[in-house]
Amino acid sequence: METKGKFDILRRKLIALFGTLTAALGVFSLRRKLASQENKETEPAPENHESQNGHKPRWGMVIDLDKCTGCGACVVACSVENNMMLGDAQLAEQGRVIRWMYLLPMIEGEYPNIRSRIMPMLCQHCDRPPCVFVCPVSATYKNPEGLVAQIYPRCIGCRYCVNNCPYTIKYFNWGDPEFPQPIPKGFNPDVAVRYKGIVEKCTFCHHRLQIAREKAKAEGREFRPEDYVPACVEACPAKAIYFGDLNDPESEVSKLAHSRRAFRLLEELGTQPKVIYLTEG
Amino acid sequence: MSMKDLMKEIKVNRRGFFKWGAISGTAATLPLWIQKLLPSPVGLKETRPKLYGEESFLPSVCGCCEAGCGVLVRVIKGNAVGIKGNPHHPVNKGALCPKGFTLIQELYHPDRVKTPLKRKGDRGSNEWKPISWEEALGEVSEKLREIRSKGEPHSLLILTGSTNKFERLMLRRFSSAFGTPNIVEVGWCFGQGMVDAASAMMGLNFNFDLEDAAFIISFGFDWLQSFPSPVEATYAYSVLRRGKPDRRVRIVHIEPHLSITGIKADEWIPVKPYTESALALGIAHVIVAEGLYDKDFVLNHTFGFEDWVDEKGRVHLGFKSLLLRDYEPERVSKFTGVDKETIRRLAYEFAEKKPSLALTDRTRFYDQMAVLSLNALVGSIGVKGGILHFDDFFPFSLPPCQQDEIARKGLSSNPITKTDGKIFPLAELVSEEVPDSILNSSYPVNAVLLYRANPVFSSPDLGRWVEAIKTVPFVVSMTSFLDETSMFADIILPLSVTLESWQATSTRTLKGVPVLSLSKPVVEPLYDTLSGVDILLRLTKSIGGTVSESFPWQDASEALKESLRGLFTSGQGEPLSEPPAAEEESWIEEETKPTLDKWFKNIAATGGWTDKKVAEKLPPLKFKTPSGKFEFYSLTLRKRLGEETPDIFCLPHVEDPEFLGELGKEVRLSVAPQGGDGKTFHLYLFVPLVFKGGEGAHLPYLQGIAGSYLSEHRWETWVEINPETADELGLENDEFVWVVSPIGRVKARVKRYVGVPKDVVAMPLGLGHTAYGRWAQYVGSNPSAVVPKVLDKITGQPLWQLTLVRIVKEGKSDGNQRQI
Amino acid sequence: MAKIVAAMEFIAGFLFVTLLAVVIPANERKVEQPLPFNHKKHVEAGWKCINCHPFADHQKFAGLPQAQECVDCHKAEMPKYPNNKKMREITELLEKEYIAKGREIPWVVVHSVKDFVYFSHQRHVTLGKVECVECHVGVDKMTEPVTKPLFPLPTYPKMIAYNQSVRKMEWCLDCHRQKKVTTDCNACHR
Amino acid sequence: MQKHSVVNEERLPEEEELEKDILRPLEQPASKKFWLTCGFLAAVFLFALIAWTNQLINGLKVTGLNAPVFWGVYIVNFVFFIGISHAGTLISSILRIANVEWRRPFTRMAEAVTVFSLPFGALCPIVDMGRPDRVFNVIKHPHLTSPILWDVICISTYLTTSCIYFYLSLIPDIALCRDRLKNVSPFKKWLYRTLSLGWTGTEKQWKILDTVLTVMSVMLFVIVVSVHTNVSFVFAVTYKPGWHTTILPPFFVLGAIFSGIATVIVVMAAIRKYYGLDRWVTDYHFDRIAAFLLALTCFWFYAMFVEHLLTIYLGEPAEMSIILARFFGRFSLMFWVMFSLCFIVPLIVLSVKKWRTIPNLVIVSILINIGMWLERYVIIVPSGINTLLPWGTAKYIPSWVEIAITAGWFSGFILLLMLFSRFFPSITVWEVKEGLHQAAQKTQPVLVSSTAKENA
Repeated sequence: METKGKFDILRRKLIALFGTLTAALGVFSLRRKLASQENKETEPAPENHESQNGHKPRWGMVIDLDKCTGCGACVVACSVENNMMLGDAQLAEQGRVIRWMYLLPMIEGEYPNIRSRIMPMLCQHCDRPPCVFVCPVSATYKNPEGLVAQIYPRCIGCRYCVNNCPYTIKYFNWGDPEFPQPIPKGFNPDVAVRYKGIVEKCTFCHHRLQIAREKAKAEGREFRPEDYVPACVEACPAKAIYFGDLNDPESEVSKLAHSRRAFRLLEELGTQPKVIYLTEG
Repeated sequence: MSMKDLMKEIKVNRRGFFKWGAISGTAATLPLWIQKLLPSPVGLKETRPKLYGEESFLPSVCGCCEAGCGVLVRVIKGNAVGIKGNPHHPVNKGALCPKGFTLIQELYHPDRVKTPLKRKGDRGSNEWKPISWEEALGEVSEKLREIRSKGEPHSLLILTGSTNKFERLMLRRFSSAFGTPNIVEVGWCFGQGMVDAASAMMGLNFNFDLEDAAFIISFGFDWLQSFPSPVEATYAYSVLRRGKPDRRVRIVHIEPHLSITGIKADEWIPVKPYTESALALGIAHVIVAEGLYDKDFVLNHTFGFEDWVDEKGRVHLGFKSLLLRDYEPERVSKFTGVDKETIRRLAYEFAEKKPSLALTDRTRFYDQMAVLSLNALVGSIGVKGGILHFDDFFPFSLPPCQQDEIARKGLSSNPITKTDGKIFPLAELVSEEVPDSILNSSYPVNAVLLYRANPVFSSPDLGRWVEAIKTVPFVVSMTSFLDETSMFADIILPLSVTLESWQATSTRTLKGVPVLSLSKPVVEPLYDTLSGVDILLRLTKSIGGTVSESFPWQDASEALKESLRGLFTSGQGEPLSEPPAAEEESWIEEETKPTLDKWFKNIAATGGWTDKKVAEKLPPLKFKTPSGKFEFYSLTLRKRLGEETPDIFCLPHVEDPEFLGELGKEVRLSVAPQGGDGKTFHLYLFVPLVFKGGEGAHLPYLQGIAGSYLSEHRWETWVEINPETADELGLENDEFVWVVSPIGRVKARVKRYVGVPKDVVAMPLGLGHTAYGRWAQYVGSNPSAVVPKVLDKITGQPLWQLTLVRIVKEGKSDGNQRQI
Repeated sequence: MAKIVAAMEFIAGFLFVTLLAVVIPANERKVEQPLPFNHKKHVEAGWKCINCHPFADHQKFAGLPQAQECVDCHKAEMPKYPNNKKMREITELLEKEYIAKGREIPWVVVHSVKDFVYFSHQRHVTLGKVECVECHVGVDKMTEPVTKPLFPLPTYPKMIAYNQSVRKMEWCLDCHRQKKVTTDCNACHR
Repeated sequence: MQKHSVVNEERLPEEEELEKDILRPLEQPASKKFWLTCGFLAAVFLFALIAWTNQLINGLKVTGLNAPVFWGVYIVNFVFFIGISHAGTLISSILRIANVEWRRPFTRMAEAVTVFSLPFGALCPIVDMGRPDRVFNVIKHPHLTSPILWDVICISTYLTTSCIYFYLSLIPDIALCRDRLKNVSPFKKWLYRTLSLGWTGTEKQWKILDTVLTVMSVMLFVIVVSVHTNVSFVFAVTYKPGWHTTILPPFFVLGAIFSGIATVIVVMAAIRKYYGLDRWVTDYHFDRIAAFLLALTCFWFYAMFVEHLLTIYLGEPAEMSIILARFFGRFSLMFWVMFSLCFIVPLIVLSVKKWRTIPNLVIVSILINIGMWLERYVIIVPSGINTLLPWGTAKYIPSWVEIAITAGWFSGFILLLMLFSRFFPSITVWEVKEGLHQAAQKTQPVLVSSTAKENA
């Protein structure tokens, strides 16, 4: 009798448990089903990158070191365009000033026989981006047009991508950038202001691409590659920076990219940068 | 085991387990719970003002330097949020130099002067109390009236810094209306080109026609960084390199330190500081000796090449014989440290590649002469790709100003700095003499009016200025930022920055095309500030009398429009581009009856005026010199110096005992520091592009790119030392040292740099402010403090490169030096 | 046996809490708007959204009418509704509170995206041919001003799927997927 | 095996004493000194938490990290803690499978080390993250090619498994406490009662436990290897010179076990001294484990040697710059100290029989742990400083925050161990008993006898 009662307890207990379990499983499977549905909807993957003729651009940059005078206009233009952190002496001392673009000098040899070069340095937007492979949350990824993007709200700030960037051209926000009033009034409304604890990098000013596309569409015309010009390209007084579609064999960039003077930085690593430099001479 | 104890266990465990499950579950989903239970705020906490408004691109003019590039400012809801070059502007063709992009940062700089200020504490204590414009102007005008009533208007000293041409006109007008001859321009002589030599030898202003040159050799002129008009230089460089498919122009750079120009040049030839001119004359020697020079040009268009006889029948030394006498390659090569093969090679290259161009900066007068005459020798004057000579393009003209008796009297009295033409024959007023003259001149200086002038930062041996300024009873400073000099002012009149005020300046492109850059304010003034011209207008009003009669206009735009009437009536030229479509109708009307207003409106709307036709024809080979020719032997100078001066002082030569013998006794003035011992080095100073004109240190975006060739993105003043020297001194990278000269010492960070000779240390000018906003103050140090005041005998320009210094490790004592 | 039971209890507890966490919707605070406003009435009176939100079709933002515009329009329409007291009151209020003092109406922005999002009304309204109410669901039925973001509430399981308040990227993505437009992060993030 | 024999066979005399000895500490109130130490450690830990809060508020600018040294002490600690966690599972699983006699007294504390060091190890990357609040993104939006994701998976698996493993092998002893400890606080009573899950030591229960433990041992062995391999992948898959080496994974596993064993020795020696368990943890045991340590030392050197030799032969400039920095450059001091602590000292001390005393052993083990920490530092930081492209001077000096947090984590780890030893038997009683029995009846190899029992 007693045992039976206990058995009842046990049985009810078990039933209750299994009930909850199945309910839980049900809900979750439902969720999975839902997700899978969404995936079905997305097939085939929607693309509006392609123009009507199905041509998909692959954005790339060519920097002619023979024209470049290392004046740094691109650096400042980039900073102004992208609401770059201001920095101060102390931050600079600590190596925490962020500039998506800077001038990289290479000075070799002994006085007075010196081989020297000074090259504008920015994210190389590799076709095999090392930073993308190692990001644990896909916060950085290569989009269908070859732009290597950083999605700030997704980034967890592990700095793995920065470590794996052979060019050390991604930047981490060690603290919140300080913008004393009224500096924010001058911010470019098209670009997000970054905050502490995330990684940021050159975007090839893709906010300009977003706007250019829409503009072209609104004017009811086909989007032309020349509608999209990053700030550094626009700024260069020497017109030493070219930007355009590497997939289009007719474009100036792809012509220059195949010139004899063309080389890419740390090519041997196989990162396949989309920023191509042209040697002097 | 029996069902009994199983049950027992269940009892024991049950509650426990469900509870624990729940607990761990909560732990796992904690972030979710937080998300759920904290109310998520609607909207966002703004990182910056959300701008909902239509955007527009308004033209403006960059005020960062004389070049006057045109910019387009992206304005949304009255905020300037973007900037780019004005593609229609002939000077910069849609590009900008780094400084141009920071106009916005300057506009929204947190440390601008926001209202007129009155000094509270004692001078330099930097304690101010905000006052209204009425008070401020009232006080100033009251003081000035008093000065005039005392009948000594000449005791007002006006110091002007970086101004645009129109402001300069108004300031000069003010000085003459007020009646003081003492209006002095202060500022760096870096990056102005060989203006003095040009005026002495051609009587004209000039441009380097870089773009079409076939060979360029620059004597100590870091022209990619410090060209008068940086954007044009940069563009020209790109054209020289890749512009023309068939040829790539060779560029040779001669400088004691591997500057960016040196890096980009095909050949960098290091020489001892201030021996560039010797090299130039060495090259000239070869060219003359081997008859490589342009006979036609030298024969027909120059004076003083051969020896010549004056009206009194005295025979004078000619350039040719001087060269052949003094500058044979062996001697030069010994003096400069450049072997004579190189000299020969350069000479041939320079003579044979035509048109070839030799550049130099505003260094010692005779160095400028040497390089200019080198150009003349090969006939690269007035030719495409050579040196194009022009008279200044100055379209602003106003009716002569009213002057009362006081003013005339004041103007007639001689200026404080100069007494006779013998010293500094080619200078009007010598800014570097000002402090000494304030301290001990024939008459006291009762008031100083500073207009964007900051001599306490930008001149050698700053101490003098501080002392001098302190003695002046009344100092007014018009400025946008509290700079070192303003610290000593009694009243600060805040200036609007470029984007807030009317801008008007005039230049010629390298090709000589006259350009008038003119623009409206693109944003409302952020603070209670006025543009310089507006301040002058209101000031004169309250001074009254003839002074105010000379300034009858309501505001800057009216005055500006009036000053351009002449240009309008001349009927030449046109706006930079088609005026915006918004003004379509009015534009059509204007076709029928052009009026000054419409013309002015269109020019302002498009950012300027230009006359492209000028470019087509080259300037005629006529020169505004006594001889009407290009003068190797400057008669102008002879006239000023007097008949009996030795010929050599009218000819290009090297100012060094080595070449001057007896005459050059006390010429070489560089002095080794006393106190302590140790090796001394030439201190070589240069100005990075971003600090051009002594401004730029207050803008964080500019700070970073100074000295970018050192792979150090640091905000600091560095001293470049050759690694071997550094080893001898036991100096590591980045350690702090004292750079010690007889008059002071500065702290700087060691950069071991292969680009400097062993006996030279190089330092950048532009940092080391003790005021001037949060980003400039106490960043780096100012080498001016160790440079003794040594002036060029002819132009009165300070000579920066003559200092000998010692390098002392930080912490080590170094005699009793004044610490800066 | 006992241990199995125990384990199940543990799991049950765990799941119970987790489910709760997932199912409870996030609560959103309402904002105070300065004036009463009746979308419903205006729509019924035959007004299109674009009349008062003039920028929606050619700008990133939709825009709000100035007090003056409201008043002018109300004055014109007044005769049609002789016995609409509310309307008159509001008009007077507007005139003396805002127009007289020359201030803008301090509407609180409710529908806003973070500044790292590129959102353009033009793109959706004009190019994408999306009806306003598709996103701002039910605004046309509203009798008071918008006090919290209006978005279509997801169905119950979806809410679990998003596991979040509705104003999340998944919501945009969902529509983008259905409409087969780009789902590239770069298309909106910047 | 034949644990169930414990039940039915008559108890040996030693058992009584064994149980007494081991349960004594749980009854006696702890000394003042003990609690003071605990208090101190707790204080340090709390301070670490404060430091972390500071970092959360101000961002990582409070650390000494900067560009291009993006990873520093935090990641070093991460590798180190995960490393020492390998001891437990190694000893208790592998040696258990191999049925190595001298493991018996060590297993409990070894597992404890694992279970208590892992959480701190797992915490380090979270401390290092710029946005720890987004840590769940790793699960919500996993990116399969990233080693960090694998790490998360491995480590969490490892943690749960070893916890369960630890707990299971703890059950019989808890039951023992439940039955034997009469005059202890009601809390302890309740604790033992609940945790023992009504263990009565019936034959059936033993069988279940036995099988489960055996199975898990095997599992754990696999996981152990995978975990530290993955930790090494975090570095090995990058483009960074000095990290991108094939030998790194085995090297890391080896180093992990190395430091782990050292830690166990220290802990065990301390316990033995403090609770006077000399009789059960004899010199013999320490001698054996010392020998094991010696073997590991040599292996470690081998890996070390190979790594550097190959790099030097390749002579690839970027790689060489790091090697030079380690050998003669700014890290030379650290490197050589590390080398002597991890190899030279242990080799000399351990290989000479008469020096292999317990105090020496403890000292050596401590030195080894210091050395291994330095090793991780010397692997991680130089690669940060030497970039592939020319960079201005890069430097890295840990800030007080980093130091505080490091200290805090270590003291937290020790604190947990100490408290554990207060509440639970710090020697696996039943395993030792088993040993005793086998010794008593001079068992031939265990497996055989057990199979024999099956047949019967």
